[in-house]
Amino acid sequence: MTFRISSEPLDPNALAAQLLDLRAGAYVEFQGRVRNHNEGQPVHALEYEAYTALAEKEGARIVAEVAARLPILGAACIHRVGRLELGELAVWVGVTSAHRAAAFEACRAIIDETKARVPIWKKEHYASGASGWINCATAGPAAATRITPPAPR
Amino acid sequence: MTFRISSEPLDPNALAAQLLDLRAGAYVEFQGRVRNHNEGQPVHALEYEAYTALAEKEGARIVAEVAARLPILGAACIHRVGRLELGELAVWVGVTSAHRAAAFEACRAIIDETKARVPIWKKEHYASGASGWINCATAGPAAATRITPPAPR
Amino acid sequence: MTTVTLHYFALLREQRGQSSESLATAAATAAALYAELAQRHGFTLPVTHVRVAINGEFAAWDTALRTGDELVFIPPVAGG
Amino acid sequence: MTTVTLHYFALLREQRGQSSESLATAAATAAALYAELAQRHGFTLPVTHVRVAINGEFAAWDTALRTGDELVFIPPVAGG
Repeated sequence: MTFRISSEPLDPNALAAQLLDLRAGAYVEFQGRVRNHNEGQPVHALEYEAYTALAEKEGARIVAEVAARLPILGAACIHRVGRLELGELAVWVGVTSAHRAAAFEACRAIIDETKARVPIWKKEHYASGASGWINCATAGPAAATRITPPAPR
Repeated sequence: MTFRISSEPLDPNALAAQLLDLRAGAYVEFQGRVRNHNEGQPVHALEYEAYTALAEKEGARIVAEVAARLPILGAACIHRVGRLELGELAVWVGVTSAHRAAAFEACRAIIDETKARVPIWKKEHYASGASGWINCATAGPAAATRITPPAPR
Repeated sequence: MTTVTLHYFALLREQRGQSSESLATAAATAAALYAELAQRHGFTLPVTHVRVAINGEFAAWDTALRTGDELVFIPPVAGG
Repeated sequence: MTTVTLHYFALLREQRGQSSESLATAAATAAALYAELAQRHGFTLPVTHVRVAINGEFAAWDTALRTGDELVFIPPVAGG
């Protein structure tokens, strides 16, 4: 049972290999990758930032909670930080269990809770040169602060 | 969108690589592997047999049905046949989508429907030397035929 | 009499002792043919646990047999 | 006055213009300190969108500040 923040690129094959278990009939994996668009805007790159100490503490609690609730054999979640290009792996979750229902449910719960609770932030860089911190738009005039126009050159 | 029966070992990394898509923020994978026990009995190996022509036809229908119902970008399911040892990969499902909900739901639906509908059969070889075709136990006296005792040596 | 080809898989292949055969039958439907063969070869699966495919596609048990048909009796599946 | 250390992340780091600072404050609680700093630095996130961590753990906004505390104001998270 692992939760880790990584500033190095993630290798899904190596991560999956660590979960191999002869008792496991089922393995479910989730990969979150940088996609080339968000809400209609072409995305150029992403930047992830984490409050690492608390992120790893909260992430470990999430994995432990899920393992306490569901009959799984192993689970790991690794989240990347730093600047990522299109197609790069931002977050990886792997779960093993004897049967598939628990593996699917646990994998889904770990990524859902991670996105909801773990102090990690994402800044999108758009093809236009603009950028913005996701989820930091606020109602009223402050909403405009979400998207920062490109700096003059 | 692919469904295939394979008599060769499956390489999950190569299979996953074929689904990479810059439009995809989410990738969900399921692996079914030969586990070392079933219903309390130690398992030694498995044998899968398929009615390949109909299996690939029915499998392709499953993938197409799921793709018509859910907003996914790509999906593939490959099922191994032949004799498999403990830990070997028996079935692999991969799904990409813009967002994770559809990828999880589609991956789960494809493996569930595959197990329910595709003409593939599994014979378990137990550590005791006995073997049996899974799901072929029947009520009454016939139940005894499910487990075949080891042949005399 | 109708002459059909049968392919057997899994438990039915083992209980029949071979993978395929051609045979002439008086059975009018797939269901009647299964009953005939179950009796002859001691198939343990009741017809309610078996499906039938005719010419490469799932079919209804009351489908009338025609000479040249290829039939597969499908035991309970267990992929995954 | 209470002397605390602050670490800033993401939007708050950019709006503050630095990653951390030590400061002396008359604010009695984490909430009062956020209000003070939001006013001074023009933080756009209302306190209802922000959480606070004190000494490496999530804390309640009405937690009384003590000298030596390390605080982090946590903007809406967006991992994954």
